[in-house]
Amino acid sequence: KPTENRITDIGPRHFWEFFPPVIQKNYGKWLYHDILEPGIMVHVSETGDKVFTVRCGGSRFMTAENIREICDIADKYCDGYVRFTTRNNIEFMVTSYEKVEALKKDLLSRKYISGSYKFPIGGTGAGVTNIVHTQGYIHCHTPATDASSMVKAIMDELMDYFTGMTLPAHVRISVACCLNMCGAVHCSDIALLGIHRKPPIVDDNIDSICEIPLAITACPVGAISPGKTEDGRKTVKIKEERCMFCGNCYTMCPALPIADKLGDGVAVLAGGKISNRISEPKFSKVIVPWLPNNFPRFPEVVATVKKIIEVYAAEARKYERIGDWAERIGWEKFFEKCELPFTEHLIDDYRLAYDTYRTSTQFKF
Amino acid sequence: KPTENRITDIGPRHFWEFFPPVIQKNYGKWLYHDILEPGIMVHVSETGDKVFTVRCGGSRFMTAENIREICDIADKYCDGYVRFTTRNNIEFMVTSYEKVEALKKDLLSRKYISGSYKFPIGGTGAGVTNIVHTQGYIHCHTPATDASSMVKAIMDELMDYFTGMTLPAHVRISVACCLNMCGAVHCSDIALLGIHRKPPIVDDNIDSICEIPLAITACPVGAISPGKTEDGRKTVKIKEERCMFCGNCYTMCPALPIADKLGDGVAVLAGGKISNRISEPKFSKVIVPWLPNNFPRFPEVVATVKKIIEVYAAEARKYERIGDWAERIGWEKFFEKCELPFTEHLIDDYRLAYDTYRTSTQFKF
Amino acid sequence: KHDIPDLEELEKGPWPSFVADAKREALHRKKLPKDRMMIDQDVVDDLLGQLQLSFDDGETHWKHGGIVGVFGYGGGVIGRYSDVPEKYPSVAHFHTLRVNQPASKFYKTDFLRALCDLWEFRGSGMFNMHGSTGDIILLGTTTEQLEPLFYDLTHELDQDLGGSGSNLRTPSCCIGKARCEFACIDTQDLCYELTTHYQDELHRPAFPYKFKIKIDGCPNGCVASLARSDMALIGTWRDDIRIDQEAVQAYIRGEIQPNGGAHSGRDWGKFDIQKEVIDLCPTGCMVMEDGKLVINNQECNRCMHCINTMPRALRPGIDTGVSILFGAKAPILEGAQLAVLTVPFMKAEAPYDNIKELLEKVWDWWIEEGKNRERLGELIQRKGLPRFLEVIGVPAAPQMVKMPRTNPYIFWKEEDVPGGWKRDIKDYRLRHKR
Amino acid sequence: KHDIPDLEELEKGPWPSFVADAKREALHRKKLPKDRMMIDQDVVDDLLGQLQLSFDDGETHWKHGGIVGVFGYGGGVIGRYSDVPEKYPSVAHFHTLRVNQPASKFYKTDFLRALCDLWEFRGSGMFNMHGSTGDIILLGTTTEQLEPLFYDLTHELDQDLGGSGSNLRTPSCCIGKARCEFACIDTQDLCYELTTHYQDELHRPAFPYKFKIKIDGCPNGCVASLARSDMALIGTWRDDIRIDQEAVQAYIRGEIQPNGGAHSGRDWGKFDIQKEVIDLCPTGCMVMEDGKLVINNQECNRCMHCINTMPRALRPGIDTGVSILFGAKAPILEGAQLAVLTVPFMKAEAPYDNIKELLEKVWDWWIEEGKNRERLGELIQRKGLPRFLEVIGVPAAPQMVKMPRTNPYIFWKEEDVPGGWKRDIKDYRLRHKR
Ligand code: SRM
Ligand code: SRM
Ligand code: SRM
Ligand code: SRM
Ligand code: SF4
Ligand code: SF4
Ligand code: SF4
Ligand code: SF4
Ligand code: SF4
Ligand code: SF4
Ligand code: SF4
Ligand code: SF4
Repeated sequence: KPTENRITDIGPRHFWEFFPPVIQKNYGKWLYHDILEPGIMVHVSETGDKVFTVRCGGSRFMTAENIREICDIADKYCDGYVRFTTRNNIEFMVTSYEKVEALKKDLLSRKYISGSYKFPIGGTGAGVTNIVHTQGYIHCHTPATDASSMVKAIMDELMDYFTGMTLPAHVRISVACCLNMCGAVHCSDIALLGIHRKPPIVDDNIDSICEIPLAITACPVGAISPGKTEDGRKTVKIKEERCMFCGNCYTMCPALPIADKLGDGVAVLAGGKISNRISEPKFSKVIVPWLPNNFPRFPEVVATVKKIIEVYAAEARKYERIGDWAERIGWEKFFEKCELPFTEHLIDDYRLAYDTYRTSTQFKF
Repeated sequence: KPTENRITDIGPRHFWEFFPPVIQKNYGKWLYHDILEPGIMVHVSETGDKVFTVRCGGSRFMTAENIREICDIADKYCDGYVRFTTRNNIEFMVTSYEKVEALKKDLLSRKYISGSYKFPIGGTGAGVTNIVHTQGYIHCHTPATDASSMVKAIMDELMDYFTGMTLPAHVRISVACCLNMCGAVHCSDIALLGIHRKPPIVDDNIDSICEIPLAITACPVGAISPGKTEDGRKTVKIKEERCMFCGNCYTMCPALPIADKLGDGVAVLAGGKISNRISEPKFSKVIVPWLPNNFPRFPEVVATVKKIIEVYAAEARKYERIGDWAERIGWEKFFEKCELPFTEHLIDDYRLAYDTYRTSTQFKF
Repeated sequence: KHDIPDLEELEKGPWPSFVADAKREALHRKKLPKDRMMIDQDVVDDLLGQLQLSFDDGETHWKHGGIVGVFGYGGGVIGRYSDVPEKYPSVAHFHTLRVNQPASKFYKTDFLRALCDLWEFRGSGMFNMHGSTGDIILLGTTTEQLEPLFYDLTHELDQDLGGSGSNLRTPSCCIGKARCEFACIDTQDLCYELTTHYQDELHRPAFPYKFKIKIDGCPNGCVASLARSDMALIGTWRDDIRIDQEAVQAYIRGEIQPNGGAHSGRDWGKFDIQKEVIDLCPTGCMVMEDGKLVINNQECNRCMHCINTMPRALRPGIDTGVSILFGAKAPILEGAQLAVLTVPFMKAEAPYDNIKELLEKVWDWWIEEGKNRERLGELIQRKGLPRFLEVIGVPAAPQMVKMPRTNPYIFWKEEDVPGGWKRDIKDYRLRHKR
Repeated sequence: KHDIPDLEELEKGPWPSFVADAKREALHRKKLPKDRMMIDQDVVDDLLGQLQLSFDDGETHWKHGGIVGVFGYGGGVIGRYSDVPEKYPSVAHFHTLRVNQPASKFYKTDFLRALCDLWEFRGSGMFNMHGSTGDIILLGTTTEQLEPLFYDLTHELDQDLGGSGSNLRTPSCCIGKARCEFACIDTQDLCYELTTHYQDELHRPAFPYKFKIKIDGCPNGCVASLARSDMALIGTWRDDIRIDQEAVQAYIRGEIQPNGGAHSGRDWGKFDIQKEVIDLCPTGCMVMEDGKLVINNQECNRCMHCINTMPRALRPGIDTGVSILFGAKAPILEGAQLAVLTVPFMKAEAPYDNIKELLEKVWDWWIEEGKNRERLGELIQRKGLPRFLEVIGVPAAPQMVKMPRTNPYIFWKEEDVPGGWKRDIKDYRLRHKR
């Protein structure tokens, strides 16, 4: 009887019990850090203690077997402690440099039979770290693209940037599979976003599947209105030319499916950031309105991401994030240099659009 | 019979016939200019010709007698030509420096018996030039303050800035007597704006005075709705807590007077600009939500304007407009340095408000 | 005539006093023979009196206008009546006329004198020189004088009225080539041409609301077109800034005052080209190389700063034209707007057919789609810039925005999407069970 | 089990392959005794199969969730059903559980192993480590397993679920003082305290929509609170940056790598403090004076750049606390929002009563005024920041805005205005004739 003897509202485990001794001892006492090589950091405490961190990339989709392997490594080198970062990397911490070498060797030796690394080391400093992403076709009902596969395809191509620190600044990439944007896609250096381009279909049986008034109010642009079917049952009508394909109606009502093989695809955004360093946090901007869902390797998406990073690497100044670089040179130059076409889709026409329009003669030819 | 022999649609006189010969001859050939002293410029043409301009302030409200006096001067020194600038200054042009001296002496010698100059010389370069303003109580039906008197009061105090070029950059002041903003108040270094603070009164006879549906749709925030008077006639109701005192209903319907002695007053805006020089054109910001209509000399308004200019003069960099300076130091420092209180009224809550909110931790204490 | 203590206070102080001026005119009118005045002699006194009363009450004493005008014109006259006519009878009717100023406001005195005489004869003798839109404003006359005034203006002064109401308003322009070395275009000519070409639009309201055109010769914006006109035409160039290296050196050596002496009222120290020009260039596209000033014109956004600072050394390019921006306006209703860059560059040569063609497309759309009292800028906001570009046939360019959109709410069209929008729920359900 | 050519393609390439991992798990499950698995053995195969089908169809094959969960909780479980259950029967039901991660995601392996065992026993054995909000995501089980899972989690692992639905979501935080020298506050402690203090809000939906809390130790924002949380708590300081002038010199001499070596993958030349730090400081508040680095802390906006670049020489101040920002969110419905600075500074010391008090005021208002599915940020936008400040009792400060309002549409209140709002049209008409 699982509902007997219930324990509820106990919250998560207390963080302190999961801290390795060196972290407990030096909590709040860290003085500085150094990145010894890509993926390997040392933090030095005022007590004189040091902690060495080896950061590994991972696909955050992960099986029990994988986690057990991580545990094996942690048991072997780290007294049974391990951590995950806010971008789904895995961090192994040791207290002496000697252990780092052994750990590193071990990690890099672990590969799948198909050849991919299990624990590539990197993701620190001025490079590309792990991609924050969402569920996609693996678990969600609203995606316009898949996430895990796209992430794999991109990271395979960007491996050198993950294992190197050769860029002008951090480049943070995120993937979200629909406009709900379960990753922080809206403030990423580069973001890939699944988007729909066809208005929802109305299921004949909508009246039995969901609350019609809820479906109607779900639409932020009022494109949905009540209607009647030929046989006189309640249904809804979609003003298709008003629809902006946000999918919120489908979120509220399963009788309005919106996904479509030919319609769905990927928008590319760029130039967002979160840190307050030098410039203020800012939104990513849509720079490619749509690329096809070319499963499983999304060559068009990968090429676009790569191109941006390469141009950025060549042109930006040290410490300059992608968005800061684009603003300095001007977005018109960004499109020129990245060889991206500019179309009307990229000009805002939503609620705060006016503030994005150029109201000066200051532009570059 | 004035409607006989009608001549219509002839437009204005052709500009060419009003150009002095030196202007005609050198049209499009000017090479450079120099401001010889405040209010006095020379423009040099590629033909070698020079034109000397003496710029005089004036109240743009002007009588026939005044214009005749201007004509006398123009006849005497300028072969009968004169011009007005886009900011209502008067420009006398001569072709030799000798004439400048005589003209200058003459102009400065002309005063009203009450002592004010008729033709103060100045308004060039990095100073304060004439105030662009509107009708106010002299001719308009919607003002929340008067314009001509306020301009006189301010310019009396800023005379040294008009006749000098001691500021870091241009300071352009504008006055508009209501939210219609018939001056370019919204993009001025300093702007004074008449504002109402009481919702309109509804005239009992509104149904006979204006079209009620028009009055209702006039309100941008939907504060007006249809109603009935006690004796059953059509009227309107005002949701007072929704009103933002824009006065548009009164513009559309005389039965909704909004002016009020205690409610009306002056908002001060600052930091706008129009030129594309260095920074983009930008809006002025409301920095004092309300000051009293203290006729005829508006001491509170004048003191605020002066304070801003003095702090600006002391602190800004060469070429830096007021808005650029405020942005460089941060608006929090602007308020601190200008000793202005910051109140909730200054935080935007209209349609594009969100873009003005700080979405970072970058601020100064 | 009236007791005007507050106004008399305004006679003091150095700045020209409109009260002192008005009093002089009042006096002058007293001396004028009655047959030289078709409206009340003491109109100036009464205006001052009513102004004092407005100060006392803290409220204006003008009533709503009512429709007055001249035959066949829908604008040019603003009706005005006093709400205290018993106290100030001579301003009981006090309509203004808007007289279309000559482009850039040069005058011959004979014209001005004739205008003064006419206006003293048929009106108050009081003016605004000039109104905010640019017109010569004749301040105050009676309804009966409107037609005769118009007759005299057109027949004797060869001069028309300007705009008011829901129509094209009097276009205006900066001084431009007449006396400014920065002018990239013929502002006066363009202004005159548009004004005369569109007389019908100017005089006969056919628009949803007012429409203003202003023309600046360069990005300095001396007629404020960017802030104050539904259509702003701003001179610019697309080739290279012309450099006279010798003059650059003269500036550096301190032989020429920077910025034409605009800052000479204060000691800013010796001119420092690095600090004052190169470092302030918003695009950072200038450097000194081997003692020569080098501009990377590809990166220049033509802000004018370097040219303003060293006018004898630097000049705009010679392949000139206009940037066209639409939709500036004051706050009513949706909030003030600056004009939106819509055509980054267009040549501007007489007879300006390309500009007229564009303008007419804009008007067509606005007339069709604009709501009553909706300014063009508000329509653009409501429909979105992409839609505006589409109807006027201008291709989208990154120059038109400060940044691309941040939201992913793209309004795709059916033709953008392979397979179209028509889908069958039955097909879908074949793949996906309910 | 299924033919998955596209997925097999994803086994190639250097980056860790989730397909390879999944296949390993599939194999492992085949070897597991049946009594060690309460759900289908080939759940992994079926998941991969359905994924391949989704690629083929270009459409997901998951249906809308439906309401599943554990007794007494309104969140923590996301229901999910396949729309092709006949093909992939073992993922016909495939619900996820959100397990509340420990603050900053340190683990002991015994905990992780126990979790793996439990999840392999009662679920698919597949995880997301971690979900975007921060939870450990257990990917896929059947409805029947939910209660037993919850029982085992709480009883054996001493571990609760996280949030989903219209409630408080699992708070999360950066690594902070555990291993970061920049941490101005105790991020883990604050995170844990808020999570446990608000268990009721976390498990029992009573809000208009979801509510997220994230805690960054400093303005670098490693947990992205500013972009992703309805309430962002960000560590900061209000005294002076601590400077070790000796270390500054060591950086200048090139003895210490700038930015902790973050740029060492490329030759950027010798470190130049002027170019790399002083000139990039957004407020320009640093200078070198007599070989000493001087910071005008009054002008510093604590952007972290100089500290990031020279961590051994510069440290945040010691009078620390939080800046609190509200209202970040993804685009649905009104567009994405960054969080709005609402409380520039507040101390953050256990038990954080000041923070809780503020948070509760915010919730009260949002619960009262928020529409269904209206995020706090949207409510703030709809009602305006001034109104928000008023209800939570925080005085307006210029720090809260990028700039003051540009429109003059001030919503005055009756008490602001002398004489009040009630006026009599008769009085008015005494002064002003109609
Ligand atoms: C481990 C982690 C925190 C955690 O709780 O897990 C972390 C750890 C550190 N961050 Fe971070 N950051 C982490 C996510 C972030 C994020 C969040 C994100 O990307 O989603 C940001 C905001 C990114 C953005 O602005 O878009 C972030 C922006 C920074 C910055 C500002 C960088 C900038 O140029 O704007 C610094 C400062 C620096 O790098 O010098 C920083 C600095 C650091 C330092 C140096 C702090 C320290 O002294 O230990 C740590 C190592 C940096 C490194 O990886 O090079 N961390 N850091 C996160 C690692 C993610 C990963 O696996 O790659
Ligand atoms: C005469 C006039 C044009 C006209 O058609 O009447 C004019 C004339 C000149 N302007 Fe202007 N500007 C005139 C109104 C404006 C305006 C409009 C306004 O203020 O409403 C602006 C935009 C102001 C703004 O940005 O808010 C304007 C922004 C400039 C600038 C940019 C200044 C800046 O720092 O942003 C320059 C460049 C400069 O001064 O070096 C300029 C430069 C000039 C030059 C130097 C052009 C030239 O080579 O002759 C002229 C003399 C400048 C002087 O007065 O110091 N003019 N100028 C206007 C005189 C108004 C007056 O009576 O004071
Ligand atoms: C006379 C003048 C002010 C002045 O003292 O110079 C003026 C006077 C009036 N304006 Fe204006 N506007 C005048 C230039 C402007 C300008 C400036 C400009 O044109 O550069 C603006 C701002 C730019 C713009 O158009 O947006 C301006 C924006 C308004 C507005 C608000 C329009 C808006 O879209 O926000 C109104 C309200 C309306 O149209 O109902 C308005 C309405 C009025 C009315 C007709 C009052 C009304 O509510 O109907 C005023 C008549 C006053 C009177 O009794 O004489 N006036 N008005 C200016 C015209 C003189 C001229 O022809 O030269
Ligand atoms: C699992 C997770 C994605 C992931 O792969 O990690 C997720 C998955 C879903 N999110 Fe999310 N969201 C997840 C983090 C986020 C985040 C990121 C964050 O929390 O930092 C965001 C953006 C931040 C925010 O809250 O604004 C996010 C913004 C949304 C939205 C849009 C909300 C908005 O106001 O714009 C929706 C739509 C909705 O609520 O109906 C949504 C809805 C959903 C639903 C429930 C789908 C739906 O339409 O109802 C997804 C269920 C997927 C599934 O089948 O498992 N999810 N969602 C993340 C939660 C894991 C965890 O607990 O750790
Ligand atoms: S982004 Fe959309 S499709 Fe992806 S997990 Fe979130 S809600 Fe689902
Ligand atoms: S997809 Fe969005 S815009 Fe289109 S009908 Fe649905 S809710 Fe409305
Ligand atoms: S600003 Fe207002 S009060 Fe002043 S003239 Fe224009 S409409 Fe009249
Ligand atoms: S003043 Fe403006 S907001 Fe107030 S009722 Fe009139 S139109 Fe509406
Ligand atoms: S706008 Fe340019 S061209 Fe026209 S007067 Fe001003 S500086 Fe000269
Ligand atoms: S015009 Fe402006 S942007 Fe161009 S070079 Fe000169 S200062 Fe730089
Ligand atoms: S947010 Fe600041 S305190 Fe937290 S991990 Fe990042 S750098 Fe350290
Ligand atoms: S923290 Fe940023 S603003 Fe402050 S001194 Fe350092 S670089 Fe300048």
